[in-house]
Amino acid sequence: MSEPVLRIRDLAVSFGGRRVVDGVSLEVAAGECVAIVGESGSGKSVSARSVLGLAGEGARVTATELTVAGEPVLGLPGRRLRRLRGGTVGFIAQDALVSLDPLRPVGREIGDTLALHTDLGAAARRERTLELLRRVGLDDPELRARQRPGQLSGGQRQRALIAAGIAGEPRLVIADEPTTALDQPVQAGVLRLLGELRDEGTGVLLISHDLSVVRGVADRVLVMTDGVLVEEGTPAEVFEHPHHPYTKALVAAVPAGRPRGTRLSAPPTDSAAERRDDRSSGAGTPTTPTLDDPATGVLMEVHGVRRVFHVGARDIVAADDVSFTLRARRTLGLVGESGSGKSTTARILLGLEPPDAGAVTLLGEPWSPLPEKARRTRRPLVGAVFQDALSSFDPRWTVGAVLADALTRGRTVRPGRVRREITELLGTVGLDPDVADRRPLHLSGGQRQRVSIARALTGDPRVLVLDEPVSALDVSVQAQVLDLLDRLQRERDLAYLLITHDLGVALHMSDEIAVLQEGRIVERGPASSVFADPQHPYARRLRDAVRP
Amino acid sequence: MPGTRRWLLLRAGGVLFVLWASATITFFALRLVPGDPAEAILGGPGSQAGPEALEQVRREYGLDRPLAVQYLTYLGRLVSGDLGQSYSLHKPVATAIGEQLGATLTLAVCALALAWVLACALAAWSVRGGRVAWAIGSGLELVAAAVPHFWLATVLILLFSTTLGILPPVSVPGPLGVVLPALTLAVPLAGFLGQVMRESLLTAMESPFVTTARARGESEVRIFWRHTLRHAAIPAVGLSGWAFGSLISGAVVVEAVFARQGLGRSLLSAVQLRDVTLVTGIVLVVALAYTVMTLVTDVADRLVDPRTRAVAR
Amino acid sequence: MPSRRFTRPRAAAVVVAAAALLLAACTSGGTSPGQESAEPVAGGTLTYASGDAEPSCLDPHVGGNYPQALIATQYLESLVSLDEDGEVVPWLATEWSESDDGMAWEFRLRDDVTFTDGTPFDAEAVAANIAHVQDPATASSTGYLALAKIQEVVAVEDHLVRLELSAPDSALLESLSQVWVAMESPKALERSQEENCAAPVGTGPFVVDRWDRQESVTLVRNDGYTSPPADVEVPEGATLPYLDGIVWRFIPDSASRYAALQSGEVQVIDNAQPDTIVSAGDDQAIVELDAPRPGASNRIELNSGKAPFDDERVREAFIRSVDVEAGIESLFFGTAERSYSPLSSVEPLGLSEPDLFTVDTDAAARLLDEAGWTERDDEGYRVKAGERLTLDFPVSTNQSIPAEQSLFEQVQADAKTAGFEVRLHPLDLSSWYGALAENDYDLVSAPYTKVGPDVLRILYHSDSITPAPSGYFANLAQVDDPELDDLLTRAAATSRDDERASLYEQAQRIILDGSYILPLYDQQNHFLHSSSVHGLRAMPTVSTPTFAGAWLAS
Amino acid sequence: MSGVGRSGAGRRAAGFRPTVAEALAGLVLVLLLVAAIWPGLLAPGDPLAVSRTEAFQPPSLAHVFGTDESGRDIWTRVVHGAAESLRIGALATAIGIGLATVLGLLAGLGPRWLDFGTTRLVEVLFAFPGLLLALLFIVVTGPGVLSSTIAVGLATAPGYARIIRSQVRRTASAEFVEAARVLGRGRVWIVTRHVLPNVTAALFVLATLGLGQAVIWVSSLSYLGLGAVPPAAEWGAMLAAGRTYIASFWWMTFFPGLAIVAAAAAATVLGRGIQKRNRSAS
Repeated sequence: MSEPVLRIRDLAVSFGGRRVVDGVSLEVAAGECVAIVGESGSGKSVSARSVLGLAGEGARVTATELTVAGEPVLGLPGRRLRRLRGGTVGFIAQDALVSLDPLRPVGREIGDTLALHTDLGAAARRERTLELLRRVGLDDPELRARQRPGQLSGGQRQRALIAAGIAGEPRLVIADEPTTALDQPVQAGVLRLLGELRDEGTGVLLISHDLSVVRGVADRVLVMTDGVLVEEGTPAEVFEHPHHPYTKALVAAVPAGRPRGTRLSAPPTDSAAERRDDRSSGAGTPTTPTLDDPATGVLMEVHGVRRVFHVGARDIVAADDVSFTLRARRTLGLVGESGSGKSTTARILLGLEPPDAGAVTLLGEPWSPLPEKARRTRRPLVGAVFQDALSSFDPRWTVGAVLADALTRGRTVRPGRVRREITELLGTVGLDPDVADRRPLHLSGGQRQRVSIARALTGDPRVLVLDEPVSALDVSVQAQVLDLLDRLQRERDLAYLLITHDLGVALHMSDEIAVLQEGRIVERGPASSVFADPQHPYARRLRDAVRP
Repeated sequence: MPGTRRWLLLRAGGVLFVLWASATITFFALRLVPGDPAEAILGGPGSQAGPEALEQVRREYGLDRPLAVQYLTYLGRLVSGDLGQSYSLHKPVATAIGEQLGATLTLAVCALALAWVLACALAAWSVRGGRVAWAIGSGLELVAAAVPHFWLATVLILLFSTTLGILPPVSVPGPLGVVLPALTLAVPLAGFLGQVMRESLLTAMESPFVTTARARGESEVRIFWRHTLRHAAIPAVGLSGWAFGSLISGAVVVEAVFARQGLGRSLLSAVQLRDVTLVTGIVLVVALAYTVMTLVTDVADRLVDPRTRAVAR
Repeated sequence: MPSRRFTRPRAAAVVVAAAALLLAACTSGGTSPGQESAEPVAGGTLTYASGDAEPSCLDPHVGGNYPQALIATQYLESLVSLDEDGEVVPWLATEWSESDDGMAWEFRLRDDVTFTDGTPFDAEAVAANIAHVQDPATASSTGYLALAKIQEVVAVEDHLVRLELSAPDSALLESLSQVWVAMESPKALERSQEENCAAPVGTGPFVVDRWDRQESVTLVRNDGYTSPPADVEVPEGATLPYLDGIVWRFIPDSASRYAALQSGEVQVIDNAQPDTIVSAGDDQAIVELDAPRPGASNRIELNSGKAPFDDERVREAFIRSVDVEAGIESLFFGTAERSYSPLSSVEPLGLSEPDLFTVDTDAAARLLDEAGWTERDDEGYRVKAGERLTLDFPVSTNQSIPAEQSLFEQVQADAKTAGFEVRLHPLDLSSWYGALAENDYDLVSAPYTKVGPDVLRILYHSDSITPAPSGYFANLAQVDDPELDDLLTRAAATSRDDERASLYEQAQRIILDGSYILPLYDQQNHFLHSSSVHGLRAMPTVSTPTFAGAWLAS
Repeated sequence: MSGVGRSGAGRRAAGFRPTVAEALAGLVLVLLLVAAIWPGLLAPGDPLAVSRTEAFQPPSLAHVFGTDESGRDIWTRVVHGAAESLRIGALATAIGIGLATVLGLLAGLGPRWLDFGTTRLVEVLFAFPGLLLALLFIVVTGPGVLSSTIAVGLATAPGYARIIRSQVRRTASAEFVEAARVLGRGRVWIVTRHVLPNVTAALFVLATLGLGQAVIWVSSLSYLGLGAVPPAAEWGAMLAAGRTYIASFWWMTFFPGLAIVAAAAAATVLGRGIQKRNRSAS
């Protein structure tokens, strides 16, 4: 096999003495796709970026060998390095919305690459730009070239970003979490595109935290944690027969395709990130599955709810004749792309948004629409867990203050008692009592989400509305949180409305799943069967996306 | 789009309201002040007006009628586009302002432009030069923003005229005369803009698209001019409307120091002479200019930041 | 009607005065030697920078203040003028005579003068001008007072005019010499006030060409100029003025003004600050022209109209306790001479009484005790019946230069040690007038420029206490003394010089002895000009510089 | 602020350790406070003591900052002026921000019509050149420290009002407010417990930034002869007074000017520091 486009030997990166990458060695051959899998803080991105000399401010990068297409990168003078960047090595970052200059048309961004690495004239550049856009599968390139990231859909702009990445006809493409911000169906498309690149002989170094993403495209998978590579092999090997415990945990943590009630999280000592987080134990073993009891009481009913927003001149239908029922110990998974009206539905359930038509009843009595005052007394019955936990806490309040506030809800309670209840509460969500004195800002993502769950539990709710409760979390942390939610549901007979764009999560957590598109429920049924034979084309697309 | 039309109507209504309110406020404010306009009309220092003269003047300018009547007649005239007769200049306010407006606008616009140039240049330089340059840059901005106009003006005169002798200390016809006054106004303003830009510059320079640009092989300089500067400019552009207003305030001082024509000076003397009609007239013009300026800023904002699509308010 | 017998016309004192240049030499303190020998050069445009407020009207008939006088001197001329010794000399009038009863004056006019708009200068013109000044619509104030006693103007012949008075006026000639009553083209006067304000038409050496507000007034040479005052001798073959024109700028900021002179942007500046005058002294390229204004001296008036200064002892105590001498010394760097007189040092009839103003804090303390201001409060101020000895001192920031304001601060400090609380109120002009009208002052300094000692009548005759409708009144010390009134009235009426002199002397003695005023110095009137400017001279009338004989060395 | 490095260092420095500049700024402010509260400690002399024989003396051991036209020691005056100037600055800012807060809250929390009305009012005030507002106010009330202070307060209020309004709007729509609503919290409670406190944080920053500006404003008024009443040792007044002599005696303006710049700069640095921390804390 020919000279690999990338060869790394004993790469080490440290920031001010703190070592984040240690002794990483890998090769990427032309026409090969190598994937590094790991969670945030594992050092995978830093390793990849140091290939471009972009490890970051104040990074010390050493390696016995670090060559791109035979050319050593380390100590390369600025100009040469810049020719390498974008020329020999293309870079594709995550979330084009921010990775492309939001103020400039995507065409310009591609044109810049061309201007830097080709000697094409302006006219020729324009031509090439359109070609590239066509190449990455964008319809109507002339229009797209003139549009800005904000005006493109997630998939479109990610494709545009790729176009900009490959414009310099690089021999190696580094894709850092290229699909993370995208809805699953779109992800598939983008991954297919990367696959094509590889087939054309470009070397691809794919960075991702999501095993399911890697699976389809990668020829070889490297698992990374705490700055070291712990496992290497073909996807099949790594996923079917993981050797290293961390890999095991990681694989175990993937919710997709795991039956309802299966414990996902691994024992704490193995979990690299979020070590403090986990209090539960007994990994891997399937816990008792929920007994399917039809007699469980109906808690919340949604009847033909409709909500329309008037933005400027045009109307946006966020919810249209949405109806469903929430039962105790049952989870309804509400899935759909971003903008499909999931969150609006949640807000209506929470009584934050009045429906234009239809109604919501709680325990048989009207809940929404109602004047806020009439609702207030029964507010404790409905709890909410928000997607972005951090911004759902007043930045000036400590965790203790947040919980105390939620516990008392204006009633005057003896401080000692509040304190005790807080400790108790933190215990239930698996946090140390001392967390109470810290500010959310200084907690890890997982801890924050646990705190917001704790807040949701104050006042013994019957219904919890979970709006993307885990989408911001790493897979292993996500596993722990999901387990926690599962446990709580069974302990407290809670009814869940689980809103997520991640079908894997939905399938794992839900008894029933409703597929939402443009505000309408287009498909619904038992989690087990809903995707067996989807009727609606959109549902079908979703199904294809999650099929391993 | 109906939304837009409604917005435009509101906007226009707002402008009219602003004009009416500022005219009214000024009119009554100046009538509350001690000191008889008639006395002022009769020529200021060292002159004593005879009773007949004063009576005459009062009659001539309708100062003998009740205030309400004066106000209404004034408004009436205003609606018909007549700004009235200036007490102190013995000529129509419109003419008086017409003579001065150009100079002030020139000054303000030059200063605004200069301020932007200074701010951007400093930012560009300190972005390239690393931590030290950054420190120096922000230090300069701090000091610049904390210098009073009248003092700066004199220092600049001493430096450029008395010592170096390369620029005229007082305004002279032609572009050369604008330099020092504009500079005086620009420096503190540049300080402000710079500080605002620096804040958002930091954020911009940390945002992913900069990484993408680097990964594309762009040089830091190109990145600054093509990407980050524009982001950094957005909040500062939003300030330009306010900046224009502050420039008018500054003009009051600067025009006096550099003996430059302009509304600022007219304003000062008019206020001191209790020349109600003139002051009101100037206020109206400035208010108009300001509202127009904010409109321009909005447009500029849309140009710099296409994301602001939604119909405002 | 009884036919009046006219006395033999007094031989017009045609003084052959020194050439303009020589005059300049003796007036301008700093004129560098060797200049006299230089030959006048015709041509060139000179730039003058005034620190005074820009006049709102270039016609000094309207309103009538010093800034107007400054510029109007360049394009307007009066019937008579004064020479260096204060003697009245012919100008547009060649000779004149007063009737025995002093109730009428006859002026013989020059018949070879035309206004720059072509209108001939004649008796009708004089009549028109006086009428214009007296017309309330003109809103003249200074000129109006100057001509107050003129009742009727009769054009006896084309070039002989008779002024009939309501009462004898010994100050008439001096009044007429002032530029505030200078002659303008009757045709021009018929225009609207706006037009006439923008470009008055006279007979002077220059003509108003254009006026860019707050920028400059452009004056161009009057090619047909024929009428310099009699005391100016035009050198052989030369025709005045030498200059092609003057750009008259307004630069209120003293620092900028001086910088402009240094950088050669302008050639002449007025209102020069003391420190710049001094530094100009070391600068060969810059020359000073010091022309103290006539009329009253700069003085602090003590408001005798209300407590505490209604008590003469308190007034004297105040005067005795403040050391303005040292203040003037340090603040004015010796550019200002301390004055002890109510009148300017250029007034021949001025009376000076230095011993009345020697500092004597003990005496001051004694006087205050006598006046009952015995206690002192914790801040050290004197108190009487729980009342603190407080003096309000409104200061016009437009009229008092910084050095003067600093002087007042020092006065404040001195007075404090004596137990007076002086409260300085820096005010803009209108507020300042307001404060005076409200009688809200115990101390005030107000300049007053008028040719001749008759200014005393305006400033200290009890008539001047009763405020004009505007609230303004000239007698700010509120001196109300029948004897003084009588003296001043008689002085104004007499036509005998010696009697007039003695009357005014007695009057001034009363004012000084009564501790009504604290004289500071002459009204400062310092000009700085580039040494390339020659032949610059101040009019002996109201000390405004005239450029009729000025020229620029190439 | 000068400690802020390029990429991210600023954010990272947003731990609560002060940067070099902030430390310096703190020192300056401490000095100023000392000067304001116990001027005697730094300058035992009498700021008003006239000594004509010592007028216009350049900086020397006897007079570190030199003397002014009346032979008063400029160092002493600068020190004793601190109280006056800071009081002016603080008061003016307080007035400005106080006014602005009322307007801002009305606009930010009130119904649409109130918002519209208030915003218009603010716009009117904004359309006035700040200095004109000040001038008008002063000619009405007559010059003097107090009136020029209030004047400056008035003149600066509209600017603050805008910022506060947007701040209020932002906070009112924040997710943690929604969370509170889910807990069944009423409007009043949310405003008092969430909105106000969060806005106040921003206000504090505004205040520090405004303080320096206020001093400068007042000094400009003094230049126009409408500021502090003599012989008060107020920086602006000193600066304005000394300016006449700038060609001959530089120190008369330099040191008061220095004081103003130092105060303004220090305040700004601290303000930005706090701002930085607030942002990183929210």
